[in-house]
Amino acid sequence: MKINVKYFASMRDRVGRSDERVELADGATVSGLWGAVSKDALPENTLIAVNMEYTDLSHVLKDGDEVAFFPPVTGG
Amino acid sequence: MKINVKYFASMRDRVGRSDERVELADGATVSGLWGAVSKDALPENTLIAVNMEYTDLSHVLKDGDEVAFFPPVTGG
Amino acid sequence: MKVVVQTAEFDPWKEVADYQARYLPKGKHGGTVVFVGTMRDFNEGIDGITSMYLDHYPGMTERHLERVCQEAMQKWDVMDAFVVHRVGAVLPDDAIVLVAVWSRHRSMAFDAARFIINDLKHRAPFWKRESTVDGERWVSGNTVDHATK
Amino acid sequence: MKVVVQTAEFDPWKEVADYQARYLPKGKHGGTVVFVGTMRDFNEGIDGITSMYLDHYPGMTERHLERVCQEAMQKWDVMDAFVVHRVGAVLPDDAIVLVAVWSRHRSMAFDAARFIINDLKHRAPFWKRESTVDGERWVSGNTVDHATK
Repeated sequence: MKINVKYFASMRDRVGRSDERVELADGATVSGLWGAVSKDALPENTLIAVNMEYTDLSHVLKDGDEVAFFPPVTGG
Repeated sequence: MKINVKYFASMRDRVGRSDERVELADGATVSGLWGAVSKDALPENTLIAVNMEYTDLSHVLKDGDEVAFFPPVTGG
Repeated sequence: MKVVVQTAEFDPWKEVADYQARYLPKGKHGGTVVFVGTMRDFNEGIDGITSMYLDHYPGMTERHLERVCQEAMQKWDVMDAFVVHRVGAVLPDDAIVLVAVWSRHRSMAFDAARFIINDLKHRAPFWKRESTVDGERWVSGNTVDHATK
Repeated sequence: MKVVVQTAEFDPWKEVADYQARYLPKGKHGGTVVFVGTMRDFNEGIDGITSMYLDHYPGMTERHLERVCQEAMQKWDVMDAFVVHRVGAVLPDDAIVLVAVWSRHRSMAFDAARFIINDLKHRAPFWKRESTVDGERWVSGNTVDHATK
């Protein structure tokens, strides 16, 4: 299945890209996705959204999902 | 001693005047002043100010004091 | 810090903008909280309120509000506070009261603005007389803010 | 209810005045609470912040804020809510965020406005990068409002 991945703010700087498309085996979780895109551990406090909804590493992905990794927010 | 008395809002309607000058014996309190200006008991919840500061019936008056009687406030 | 009690109608948003442009140093305040109280055409279950008269105690009202603003500025990290209150004849949809507070941090601005408006509602000598289709009446009391300390 | 995320500079007081004139029925709201967050030229002990860049997650940011406003309108007796947030390049003294809430009663307006800005600060996907005299840095975190539930 194909997953669209987005990185924001300091996470984009760390990963070195703002988005990418990743091919994963069916049943993969967000945790598995992170292992496929990075050799480093996911930084503590990283926030995760799937299809623009907050979720966590155990979330099971579906084909076409959009997954975003980003640091704590600092708006307002 | 001479005391300036003011009445506001429903208290003005009740007393029938907005202000008056009252001659009192030295050492009189706000309670004594009310007895001099009205035969009725002071309505419950009446607020009292002497020289524009909140106080109560036991306040001992001085010559030239300005005393105000008014109902609970409803500004804002 | 400024307290204004006036009979003239006012535009609260223009008042805040003008005050800020005139008195606030640029780039120092992080949070501004503004409360505006507007005259409704209903109150305490009564519809059809056509106008209102606001009485006050000239001298004591201003003095009381200035002291409350000073207290708020000392209690919280507040840079400036501005209060405007109408008196005299007021019509539905008119702004009655404006409270504006500038602070470095939002929580301070919220606490201070709420403190000022709650004190104003319960302690500042103003009285409302409503004119309804059935006649006139003095408003009996203000609602208590559940967050009042 | 309206949520706007924009790169253009805005005058928060004019925005509130225009929104109210356009969308609020006259004589029904008794209390309006507005919070405005303004860019400061200092932060976390660092002076001399010359500019800031605000990143966001297009789509998710708007959706998140709309849901928060809806939640506030359901939780409290709120008639309307309006949020504007800048993105892109921002300069000191620029308004960054505006939250406006209209209610029949002031305590509801205060609670709802504070709820919206606190959620926005801790959950809405925005990120600030500050430019100082020493270079650029991502801001690490927002301060917690002691009244946050």
